[in-house]
Amino acid sequence: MNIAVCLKQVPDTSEVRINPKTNTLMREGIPSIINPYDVHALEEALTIRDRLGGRVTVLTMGPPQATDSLRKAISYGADHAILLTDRAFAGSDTLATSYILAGALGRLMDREPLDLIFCGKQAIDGDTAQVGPGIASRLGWPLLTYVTKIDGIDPTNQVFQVQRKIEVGREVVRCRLPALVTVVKEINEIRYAPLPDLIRAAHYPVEVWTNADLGLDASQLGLKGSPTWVNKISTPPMREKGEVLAGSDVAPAETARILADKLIPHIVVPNR
Amino acid sequence: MTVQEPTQQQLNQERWRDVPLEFEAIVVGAGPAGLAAAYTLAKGGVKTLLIERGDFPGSKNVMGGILYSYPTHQIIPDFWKEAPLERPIVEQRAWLLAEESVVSIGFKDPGFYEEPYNNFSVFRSRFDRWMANKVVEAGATLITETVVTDFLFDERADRRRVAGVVTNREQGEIRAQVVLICEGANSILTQRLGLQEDLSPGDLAVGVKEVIALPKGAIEDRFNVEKGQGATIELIGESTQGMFGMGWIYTNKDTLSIGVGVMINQLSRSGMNPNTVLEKMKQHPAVRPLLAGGETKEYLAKIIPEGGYHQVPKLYAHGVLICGDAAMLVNGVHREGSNLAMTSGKLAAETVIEAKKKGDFSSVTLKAYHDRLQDSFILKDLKKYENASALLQSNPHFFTLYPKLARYSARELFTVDNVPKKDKQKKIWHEVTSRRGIWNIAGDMYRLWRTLG
Amino acid sequence: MTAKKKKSPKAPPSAFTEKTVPPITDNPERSDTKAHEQIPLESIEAPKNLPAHGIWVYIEQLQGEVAPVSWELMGVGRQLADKLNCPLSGVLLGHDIQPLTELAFQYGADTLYAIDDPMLKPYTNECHSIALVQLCQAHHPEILLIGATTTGRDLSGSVATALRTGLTADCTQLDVDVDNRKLLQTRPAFGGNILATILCRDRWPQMATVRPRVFSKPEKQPERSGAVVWSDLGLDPSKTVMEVVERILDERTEGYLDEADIIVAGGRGLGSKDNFKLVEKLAQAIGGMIGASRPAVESGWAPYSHQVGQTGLTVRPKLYIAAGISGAIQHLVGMQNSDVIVAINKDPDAPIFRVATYGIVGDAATLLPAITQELGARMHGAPLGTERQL
Amino acid sequence: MQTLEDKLFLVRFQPDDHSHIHINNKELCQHDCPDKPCTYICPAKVYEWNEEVKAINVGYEGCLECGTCRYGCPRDNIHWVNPRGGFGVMYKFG
Repeated sequence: MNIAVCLKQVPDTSEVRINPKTNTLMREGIPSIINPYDVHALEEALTIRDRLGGRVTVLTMGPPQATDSLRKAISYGADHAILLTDRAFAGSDTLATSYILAGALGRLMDREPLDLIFCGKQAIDGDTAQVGPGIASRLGWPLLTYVTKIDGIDPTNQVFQVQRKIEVGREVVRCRLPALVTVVKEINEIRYAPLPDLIRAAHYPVEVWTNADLGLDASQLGLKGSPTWVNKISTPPMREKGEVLAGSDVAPAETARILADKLIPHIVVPNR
Repeated sequence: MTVQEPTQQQLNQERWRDVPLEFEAIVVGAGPAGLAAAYTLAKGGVKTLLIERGDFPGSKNVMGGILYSYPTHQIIPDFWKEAPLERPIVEQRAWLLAEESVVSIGFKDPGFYEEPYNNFSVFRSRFDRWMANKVVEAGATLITETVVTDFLFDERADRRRVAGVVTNREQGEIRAQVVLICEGANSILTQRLGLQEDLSPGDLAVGVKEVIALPKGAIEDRFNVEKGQGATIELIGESTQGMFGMGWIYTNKDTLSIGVGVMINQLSRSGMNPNTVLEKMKQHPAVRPLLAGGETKEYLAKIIPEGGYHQVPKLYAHGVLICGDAAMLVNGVHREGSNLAMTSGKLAAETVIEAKKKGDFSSVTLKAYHDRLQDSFILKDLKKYENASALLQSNPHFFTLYPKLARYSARELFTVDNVPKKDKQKKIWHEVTSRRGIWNIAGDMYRLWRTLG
Repeated sequence: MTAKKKKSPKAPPSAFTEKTVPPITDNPERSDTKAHEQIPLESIEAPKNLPAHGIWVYIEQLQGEVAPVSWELMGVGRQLADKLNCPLSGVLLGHDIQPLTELAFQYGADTLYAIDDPMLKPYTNECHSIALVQLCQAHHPEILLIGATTTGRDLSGSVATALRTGLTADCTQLDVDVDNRKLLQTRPAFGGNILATILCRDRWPQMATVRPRVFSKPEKQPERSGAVVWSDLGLDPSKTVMEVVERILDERTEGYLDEADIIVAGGRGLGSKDNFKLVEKLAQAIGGMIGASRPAVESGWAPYSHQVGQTGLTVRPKLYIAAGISGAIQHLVGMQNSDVIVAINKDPDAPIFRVATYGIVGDAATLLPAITQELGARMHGAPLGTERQL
Repeated sequence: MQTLEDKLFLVRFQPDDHSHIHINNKELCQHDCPDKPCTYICPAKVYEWNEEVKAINVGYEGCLECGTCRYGCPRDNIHWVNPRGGFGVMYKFG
């Protein structure tokens, strides 16, 4: 089983806080990390490789600093890492990004066949969940999103079975290989990598591909190839100062009534 | 599954085929000592592995915030041309705080704003990350997120030699000819080797610090420096609520580093939280205006080895050397630590380079590290102040009474009230000697001079 | 390496089972075809220069039940259509969907585009994306709105890429610029700390997904009706590569805490494991899930999988009720982005009140039963504007 | 005055799912340590006396990893090790 994993290096948005005193966005020193969902995608790929053999190749599109994330992926145990970097790629939206990644995966497949491509379900900075489906669509591969478990893989007959999360529960889907899978965090627990993989990562020569290597249509890259653009940025309304409700545990029923008046507009039946 | 599964071990073996699991030197900890050591080793052609427990080098590192230029320049020449620095310091002040007042002395020299500079305010997290890149460029191998938990030993008939380290990861043993312990003030490994006896709370201070953001212009106005220049203030007396310790305020580019360190044993007795001590210092009338309108960005804590010369552990054994805070190399009187750490790392590395030439990493060869430290300013300075800590700790009036007397004296002298200056001097002298006997004061001064002079 | 640290509680072991995967049942010839040769999306030309017209809303249905978000979108779609002076249409894909068609008109559609085909019976990305792409190519909608459910997000990414158009996910506000007929798509970004308004240029349809309950559901108008435009799927069943084997419906309480809309969480201030049950009762009464602070989990009152905070999950529900939780920083970072926070605590200085929308100073153990009764009675006594779908 | 809570809110932590701090002997805290200095000397107030269970609660997630408790515990009753590599406090400034 040869598996590719698409990673994104993202700012750790969980570290973005609103300073409670000044109500300002705290952005200092926010580190770049591998998109957390992508780490689970990598873990799943590594698990399959460890069971069935083959190679795991990680790819990312980004500035040269994104090498850090690829090296980190190597330290988890990935076999090979490729950085897609080119000024022409900068400013790509999800449509252009999926074009570039699909192009790179196509080039990788010239070198070695791929059975599976793994992505995280979405990136925590954009939360779009579009690049995985976009790559599948571009490659013409079947797409399985929100996968919570891989039930089994039959490499001989090129079939595998997964469980995927849907709004009302989960569904079991059987699908032909090759396929593209996006995963949720519940799918696995991330390994604590053995030391030799960390040492290997320290000096690992990440392969770098530019558009000269990929030969993609320039009009479909970067800002030019991106139909969506951000027209305006605003800050969401600040949380209003809390309101202390009258009443207390001396008169629980009365307090409950006051609270219910406030809450009923917010309580809705789960949307399927 | 219908396919033949290669075992995971086979796959790993394949992947790890070219991974080196043996080094000539292992440096534990990417702080100032470890980075200086690893850099010097790598430059000296020693195959070096640097192991850091944080996410990146610097992520666990804390200091007051001053980096001395000369010792850093000794390791990485002209570092100021590319390192992430805050402000070159042109003025250093000392403040003696009493309840509401301050007696201030200072030294300002614009010459410090020129190469090679004297010192800089820095953030360890950023500086160390930069320096770690230099270490890697120099050829060392850096791994992060890995804790060294123990040592490997070679047991021979006559001796026990450190032969590598054990980490908390699978397959986590790595061998080396020599291990440099640069683990910092929490000297767990040093104690594990039995080189450091258990320290007492009287040997260590706890320092807490805040980084407070202010506009650049406000910093320059409030500290009376030119654009881009920096100033430091060390605060004693009321700043530590009468405890043995010191406060500090350093100017960064667009933040201030403000902190206070007090001895752990005194803090224990006081019943106070270190943050409370810091908050009280921040509220002092002399300090408060400097911080007004600022926004706190980070809160940090670290212990500072204050044991001085007497608490310096055995610095070497077969296959192992101790550097920096782990070796108690802090000059409490002059608030120096990182420069001692870096220089000790460098000297340790130089010792290892020589040992490699000799092919002997036994304590006989490694003792040269101790001798180098002895010949350097590091142990000379620590020796000079060997009794300072004990003196100051056993004489709390240095932190309580004398600041008050200084305030009283200064207030008398500076108050214009038509009292003849001669009378004022008499009055001051009378007040001072009534609060602490003349012979006691003389004794204090003599001991202080003997200890610090 | 943050990802590994924020790991999900009680995740199943990584390894998949050893069982051999049975072949995809109804399709014996499949074994010598390559999957990526099967799906014709790539061959589809984007309708770049054709005049696009009309607003479409994708009507998501599962086993004959329509996702409420579809009707919510019909409501906002109506407003946008009126502004742009264009028709509002629904798109309905599935099998035996005839009974649903009139609902689309009753909720505001002028036209309904529909494909009824056995291959569309269970949702699969494969067939539904082809179906939707075909309809878009045939009728050129100007704007296509899809609910940001798991299905909607699965579908929209494939369709937008196939049509080579822009897609904005998880919008929380929608408007149109009447002059240049642009859809103004506003969505949270950067962990919800900023709002970005996104436009799509020179490509159609302008596609957006919208989170459920951002817009309210319009009133049903039983008298409304309209024309259904039926199309054929025209796919060869033997060429599909995906098959839904089984669908397992969850009880709501066993869902994903980090995606729950309502969380009732308890802390050590409840005093005992028995009192923690009051939290469970309230959660049950209002259709929420149970959360817990670390001390409550450590005391064994709730399993670790329900722990909210730095060492547990980060949650962002519409409503978070914190009962007997003081609000240590470890807990606050895990729930501070909830839309509405109710804090019940004896200590008026508890930090939880700093992030609370509504604070009640009092004993949670005393107050919870009253709140459960009051909210339970009101919710089940009167409809809340949304039918229960399960 | 800025509270300690406010300040700790600014610090970046990546807590492990198990504590790196352990109290060796709870009895000692209860019976032989009237002052319980750990509850105030810790710069992050990680230690808190819980009167109900008569034991120290350790909020290890907020540990700044200074080590004050290691040396400040008068009964030498705190077993403190470095958190697992990659976990614990991560300073932005340092």
